Amino acid sequence: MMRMIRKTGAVLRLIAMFNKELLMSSVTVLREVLRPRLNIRPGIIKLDTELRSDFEITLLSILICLTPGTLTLDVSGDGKTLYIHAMDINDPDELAAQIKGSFERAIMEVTR
Amino acid sequence: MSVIHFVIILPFLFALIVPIANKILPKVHTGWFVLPLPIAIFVLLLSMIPSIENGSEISGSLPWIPSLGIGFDVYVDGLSLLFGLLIAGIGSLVLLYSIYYLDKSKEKLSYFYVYLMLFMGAMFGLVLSDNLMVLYAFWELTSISSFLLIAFWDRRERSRYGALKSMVVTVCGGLAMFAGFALLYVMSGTFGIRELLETIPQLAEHKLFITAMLLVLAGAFTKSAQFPFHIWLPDAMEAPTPVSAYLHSATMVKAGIYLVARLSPVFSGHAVWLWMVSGVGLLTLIYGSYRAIKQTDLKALLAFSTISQLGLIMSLLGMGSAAAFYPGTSQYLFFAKATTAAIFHLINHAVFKGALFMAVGIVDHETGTRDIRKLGGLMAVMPITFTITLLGAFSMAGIPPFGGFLSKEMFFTALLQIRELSFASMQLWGSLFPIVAWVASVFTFAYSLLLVFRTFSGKAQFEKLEKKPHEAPLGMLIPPLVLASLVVMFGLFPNLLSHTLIEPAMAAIHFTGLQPQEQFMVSIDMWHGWNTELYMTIGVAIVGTAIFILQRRAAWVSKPLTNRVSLSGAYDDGQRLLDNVAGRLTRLYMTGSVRHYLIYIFLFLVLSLGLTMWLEGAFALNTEGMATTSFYEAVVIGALVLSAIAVPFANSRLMAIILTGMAGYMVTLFFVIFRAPDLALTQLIVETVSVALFLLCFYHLPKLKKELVRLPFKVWNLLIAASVGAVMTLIALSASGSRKFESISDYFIENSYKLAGGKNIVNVILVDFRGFDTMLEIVVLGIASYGIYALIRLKVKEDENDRPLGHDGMKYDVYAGIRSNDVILRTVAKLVVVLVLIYSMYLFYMGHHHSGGGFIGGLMASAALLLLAITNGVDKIARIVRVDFKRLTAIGILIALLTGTGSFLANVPFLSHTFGYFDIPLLGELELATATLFDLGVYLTVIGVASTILFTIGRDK
Amino acid sequence: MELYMSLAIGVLFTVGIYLILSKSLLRIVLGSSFLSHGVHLLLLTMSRLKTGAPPLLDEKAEAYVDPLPQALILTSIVISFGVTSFLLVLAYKAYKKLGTDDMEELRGNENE
Amino acid sequence: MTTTLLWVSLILLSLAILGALYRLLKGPSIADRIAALDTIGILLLSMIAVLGITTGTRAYFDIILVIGILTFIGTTAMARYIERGVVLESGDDGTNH
Amino acid sequence: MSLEMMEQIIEVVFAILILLGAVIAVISVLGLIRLPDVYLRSHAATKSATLGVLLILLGAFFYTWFVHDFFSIKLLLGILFVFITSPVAGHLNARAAYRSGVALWKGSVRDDFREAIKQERQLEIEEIKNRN
Amino acid sequence: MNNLLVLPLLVPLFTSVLLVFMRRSILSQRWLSGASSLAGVAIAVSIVIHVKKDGVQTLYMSGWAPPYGIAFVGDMLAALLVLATTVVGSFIVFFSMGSIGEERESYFYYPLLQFLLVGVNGSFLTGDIFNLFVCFEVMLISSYALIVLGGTRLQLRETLKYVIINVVSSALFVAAVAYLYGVTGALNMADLFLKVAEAGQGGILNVIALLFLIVFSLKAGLLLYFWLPGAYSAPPTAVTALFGALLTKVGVYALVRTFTLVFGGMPEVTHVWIGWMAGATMVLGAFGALAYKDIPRILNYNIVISVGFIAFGLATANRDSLEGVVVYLLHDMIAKALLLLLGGLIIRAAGTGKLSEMGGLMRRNALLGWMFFATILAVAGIPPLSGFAGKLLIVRGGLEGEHYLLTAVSLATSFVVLYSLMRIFMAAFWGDERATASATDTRKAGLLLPTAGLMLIVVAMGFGSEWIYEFASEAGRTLLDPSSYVQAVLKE
Ligand code: NA
Ligand code: NA
Repeated sequence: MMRMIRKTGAVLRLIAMFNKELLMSSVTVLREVLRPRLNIRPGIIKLDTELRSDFEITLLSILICLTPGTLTLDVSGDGKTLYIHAMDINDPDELAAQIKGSFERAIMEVTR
Repeated sequence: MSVIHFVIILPFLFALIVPIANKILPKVHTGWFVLPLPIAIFVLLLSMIPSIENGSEISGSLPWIPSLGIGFDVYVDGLSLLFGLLIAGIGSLVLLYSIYYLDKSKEKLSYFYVYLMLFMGAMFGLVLSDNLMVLYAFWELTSISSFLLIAFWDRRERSRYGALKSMVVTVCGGLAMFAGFALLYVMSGTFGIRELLETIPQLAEHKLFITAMLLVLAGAFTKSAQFPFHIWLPDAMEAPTPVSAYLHSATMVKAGIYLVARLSPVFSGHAVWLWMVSGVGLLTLIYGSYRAIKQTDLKALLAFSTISQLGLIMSLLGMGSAAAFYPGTSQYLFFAKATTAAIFHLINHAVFKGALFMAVGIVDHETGTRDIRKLGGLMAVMPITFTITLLGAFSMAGIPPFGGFLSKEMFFTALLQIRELSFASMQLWGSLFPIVAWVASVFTFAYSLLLVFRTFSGKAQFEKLEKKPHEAPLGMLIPPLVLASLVVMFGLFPNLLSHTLIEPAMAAIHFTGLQPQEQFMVSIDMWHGWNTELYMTIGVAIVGTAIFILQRRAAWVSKPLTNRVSLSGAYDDGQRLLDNVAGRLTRLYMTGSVRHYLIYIFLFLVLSLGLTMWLEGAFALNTEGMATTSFYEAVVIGALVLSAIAVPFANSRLMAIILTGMAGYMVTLFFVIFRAPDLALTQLIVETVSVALFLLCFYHLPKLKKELVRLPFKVWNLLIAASVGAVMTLIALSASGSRKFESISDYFIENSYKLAGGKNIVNVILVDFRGFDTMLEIVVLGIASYGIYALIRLKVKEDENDRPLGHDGMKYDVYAGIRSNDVILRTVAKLVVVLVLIYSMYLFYMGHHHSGGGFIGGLMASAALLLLAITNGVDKIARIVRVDFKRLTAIGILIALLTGTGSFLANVPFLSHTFGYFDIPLLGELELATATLFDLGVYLTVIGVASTILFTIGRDK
Repeated sequence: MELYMSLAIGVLFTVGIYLILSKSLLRIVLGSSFLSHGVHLLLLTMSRLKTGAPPLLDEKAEAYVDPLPQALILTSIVISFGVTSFLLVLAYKAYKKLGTDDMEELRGNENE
Repeated sequence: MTTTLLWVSLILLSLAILGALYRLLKGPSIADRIAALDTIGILLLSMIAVLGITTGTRAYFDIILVIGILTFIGTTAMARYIERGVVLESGDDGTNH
Repeated sequence: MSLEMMEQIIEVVFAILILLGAVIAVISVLGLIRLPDVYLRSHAATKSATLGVLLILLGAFFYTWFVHDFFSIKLLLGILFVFITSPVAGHLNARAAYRSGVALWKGSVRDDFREAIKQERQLEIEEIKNRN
Repeated sequence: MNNLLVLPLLVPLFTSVLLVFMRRSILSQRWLSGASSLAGVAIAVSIVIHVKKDGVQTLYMSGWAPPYGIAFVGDMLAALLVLATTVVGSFIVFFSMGSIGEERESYFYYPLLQFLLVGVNGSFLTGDIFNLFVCFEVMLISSYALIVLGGTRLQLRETLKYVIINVVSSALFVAAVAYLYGVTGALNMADLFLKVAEAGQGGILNVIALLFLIVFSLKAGLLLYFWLPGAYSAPPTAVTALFGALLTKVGVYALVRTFTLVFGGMPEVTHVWIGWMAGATMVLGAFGALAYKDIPRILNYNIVISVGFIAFGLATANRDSLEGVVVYLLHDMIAKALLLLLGGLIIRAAGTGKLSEMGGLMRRNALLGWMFFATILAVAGIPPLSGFAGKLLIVRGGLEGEHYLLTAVSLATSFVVLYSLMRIFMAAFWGDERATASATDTRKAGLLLPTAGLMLIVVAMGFGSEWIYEFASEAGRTLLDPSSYVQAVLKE
């Protein structure tokens, strides 16, 4: 029972966080698009994930994709690494850490 | 059915029996089986003479196609009796002759006698018919049996050539005659010959009278080898000699004469008839006789002689028709004498020419050649044959006291008389007739002498021959001997025939113009005193002998007048030309290019529709009552047009496919805008599945070449495409502007739920109101899937070298994605597939009331399967989903069918549906409509079809 | 609306026929798709583009559009789908066996 | 008011479709075109939702779902095509190992 | 405030929601047009699929719920479905682009993927060699 | 209500579906196909008898009366054509058993053949213009599959052309239906008759009529026959015979039906076009028959010629000529099937279709030779065989209608028919014996019996012309005056 409640909480947290990310980065991307001169630094970064099951990886990828500004480009053959195309990279490591810290954590809370 | 019918039918029966008899008794010469038949018929016909002589007719009828005015009606009058006797009489003699002429061990005799019996029956039918169409039937049959007989030795090129030529000419004439008969029917309302003769008065008034006459004459002239249609007869001499004697001199070629005589009462009295018949006859007479002199082959000589003699008879019939200008007067009999001459000469010719052919056949048979340049001096070794030839030839030359002399005298008389005719410009041109005829008679005299003396007298040169010549066996000599004796008899006792045959025949030809109580009294006398005719004959003899003597020395006599113009050559050239023109023309437009064919079709469409539109003033633009256009709709139209126009510019396959898909989506949007949700759904799914199919089928093709074509090619294509588009638009505008009726849609709206129990009207129409359409439409899908399956799987061995036409074959690129990780797709797809499958069932089930239905549901399910296949590979799917989709299709169709078939038991119309609310245990109240069951069939079929197609292609290596 | 639709239909026919007249099999097959689009819109246009509710009785509208042409179009769409699929596979097979997708190379009048 | 707003939305969406069509035609890569087509599908779906409101027709909501499904399948198929050159593979699964 | 007014206001609110979605859609299509490479354009494209469509469909959902008094499960399902599939589609397409050799925009600052692909290729070549 | 009318379509449909399940057992496929074909004949006979006794029969599908539902209408013309179809179909089924080969037999040959019959019979029986389209499609898609079945290079190539042309013509068909619906709002043909008459056929309706003319002419091979010679030379003999006998006739039937019923009102526009097209078809067809020296093409151009001839009868449209059209159609279905089967046998026997490479077959297979010879005569309309009565009626009608030029052309081309076919006969059966290495023995009962059966029918039809005419004239009456048809359908 407790577990159920905990899970539900985790799911709700995930959704809330996602919505926040969605709105915020949407605004960012839309601003970039509307700017007369492009001022972006795109690129592909590597993200080593601790998630293992197909479902987890898929969920993470989808969330990354849904969030404006990032796009899951591929998953390595062993499923341990995600390659992410990002629209504006200030610091690649920071970006990776941010994703890990937010989405990956939240997902793990839901699935484990 | 009468005895006359038997006369006609028996030969055909014999034709059937001959092969059997031949099998049973192979040792007996087949000729013996059939010989009794003509003899019996001859006797039978002879026995009819007395009653015919008394002016009565024997007739019988047998209905065939009475509604079309065609009956197998037969009758015997003087004319047909005369011909019948000829056919039976000469037929008997020829048959006897052929038994000795044709070697049992070397020839396929059963074929020969079958053909001959066919011919004989046809000939009897021709002269005994009382119905023009039946006459026509037998007429063609004589041509055909002649065709077969000429080609009896079919390995010979010349035989085949001659056979075809004779058929071409005579069948063409036959067709003209057929048209003429049809015209006569249109004018008179009957095909009955005797009935026709009764309608004569009003016939001549008809505007098509002359046309009909000329058409009938075309038939007569071709059959009777009149100039310029005579060309087939010399080549027909490739036939075995009995055939030449029988068909090509005595009987078949006289069919034209018969026809002219038979229809003379209809047409005579008309200037065109008079001129055509007598003019063409005379022309033929002189041409044939002139050409005969030039021949070195005995049979060719006889052929031209036959042509010439037929011309003579023809011209006499023509001159006899002048009598019709004086019906009911004494002049009538005066001119009718020409007809008497014609009949008399017809008999004479049959007799002497038959004898001559047989004699020549004997010469050929015994010496192995018919070339007079190799022959000579046969008199000593073949005295009987010589005698026969001499008698026949003298009769032909018109030397007294033979029959030929008498008929020629009568001929001269007719020629001199015709000048007295005050009609038809005869007074002006009639004087030419005797001159022409006299010249021709000279030639005739000359070639008759040639025939006899070149062959039988002079220096013997047996060393040039293949065999050592000797007299023929008795059986072969008897028939010509009989004929030769007839030659003598008819000369000495001409009136032997007068009352028995000639008078009745005259009566048949000239039955209208006589004065009351008057009848033909034919009396032929040997001596008329020293009249013009006799002087003419003496002249003929003198000049003719001179030519005979000159013939060896003076080249101008023996060489053709000119080498350049030859009618037979013209036939060959014409045939070649026709083949050439046909070939050139056909190959010109039948290029094998589908593009060309389409261009013809579209051009025709644009021209015909455009022209009609213009002529009919059909264009009407009536914007009243049209729906308004909002801005976004205009934008959507723009998007559709844009994506459509972009396709031809696409430079990759995928691009072209994508743009087409795009246009499809825009069409979907239109369906939404115009409130057709079911359509939109269907279009969407179909479009997507189609795109998938396109990708499936075209993945291995080389890069789409930019169409390397000249500009004109494109411009031309564009021009045609645009004009078709323009025409379609114009019609659309005019049609929507000129709607005159309300559609029947209100009925569907009112009754869809009330009577058919469904709220989705489109679906109700599909499964109920027009459920039959739908049933067939799933059949179409099913067939397509079976076709595709067979197309891909079945590989029949071909004998040709099985290598592709083209250039580069298939290229497989190494793609970079072979090893990529599909974890995301696979995970999501599992969910999606389950969702979509459930949704598809929902769509299917709700279809009767909401949008959806069997199709949409089925297609949706197939889309799910497609996704599954994309993500997991085809083979795996095949392992998991153990369904034979081809059978699923069949099951679907079967279900749809069976819901309809219940109607047979309930005795209601096919596919009638019922619906109702049933209380089903556990499920509670449930609406159950048989229409839903029908739709289930549709649903399953669609899944089966789509899956069959996808997986068949997907698994093709 | 009918006016513009008629024009659009004309364009669809033009494009369809233009494509069908080209050499490449793929273009020809695509052309047939355009032809059927044109024809289907024509059926719709000919039924009068009057406004009314979709022919679903649940919509409880005063007037409905003419449902009959919709049923006809549906039938026609399905049939063209079957035929196009067949044509497509035929083209595929022909290419595999004959080694060309150029209709002009497939005249072959003379070698028979 | 509402009507105007909805009509403006419709116009905006149809313009967006035109824009996407531009990308579809322009390319340059095939992936660009696929993306454009995918976008068009989504826009179409949105537009139909709006149309459903303006015409008061629920029947269109089915179309929305179906477009959603099909856009996905279509994009998947095409992406698979440019990545691997085939849409359906005969191997046991997509990875072809 | 009368009930009628309330209703009207609600109507307008949802209509504005829809309009907002449409505006976002237009902007993201602008991105689809403007942005320099396929990957960036994919970012923009995903936007109309997420925020834009979310707003429009939600607007439509509520609109039918409150105005037409009809709770459409299908619309909700539709939203859910688009949310699940659209990112996957974007991912597949971008990956396909990369693997079929579409270059990154020259202004890109980093590419971690190139190395991985190279290794994958190497592996493949070795495998083929071993097989022979 | 008369469910009997749908049986000519249901029986083959059931059969074909069941045959799908029997794919592996060729023997049972043969049995079922044969039995069902014979059942089809029996049904067709009983329909003819019904129609003869009780007049035009109708069946309202699903019980919806026209103009709302689809009506099947069995008038005498339809009934007779269905009978001819089932007869030809049966003989070809039996011929196929001995000739088509197990490979094709196990890949849906028999089901496809039955499906084709479904489409053909449906086309004859339906009284709904859109349903006619659907039936056409059933027939066409089966024909696509049959023509390419086996997938030889020639088949693939020619099928492509055939399909492309037919796709275009199908599109035009639907467009024509759309236009017609736009103006009249009707689909049922009897209803259309009334509405077109009421609206007055001038103007746009004539344009639409012409579009229908083009569509059906494409199917019939009237002037727009370019696809035909190639397509029909690709598949095995049995299939070619089936097509030559049935498919073009369906197009001809559609022409006859629409231009006597729906668009019969303005012959001075429509029928003039038909007349010109008929003349051009006969002439060009005749040229084609003379142009080639190989059997398939000569025979195929002969198909074209006869289409032109029948269309000539339609263009004349008086009593004689319309009766002639019916009689000739019946004859041509049977006789063309026979001709094409025999042509195929000759090719087998000689191992080649080229006239220059064959000869002397008479000494190897005389029965074949004589059957071919007699068939030539029948096809050329020589009495007393089957082609004569129809030819006479059409010619007589043409003369009555004062179409002298066309009559002349038709007679001239009927000569070309005889001539071109006789050339085959002479080349194949006469002369020295010659054949290529791939020649096979054709003296097999499985091949000769079905052809001999058809031969007997051709002969019997000729001698029994009166009997046939009795039925055909009734069909002709309906064509001349469609009121009985319309009354039967609309029950007014
Ligand atoms: Na339907
Ligand atoms: Na349908």
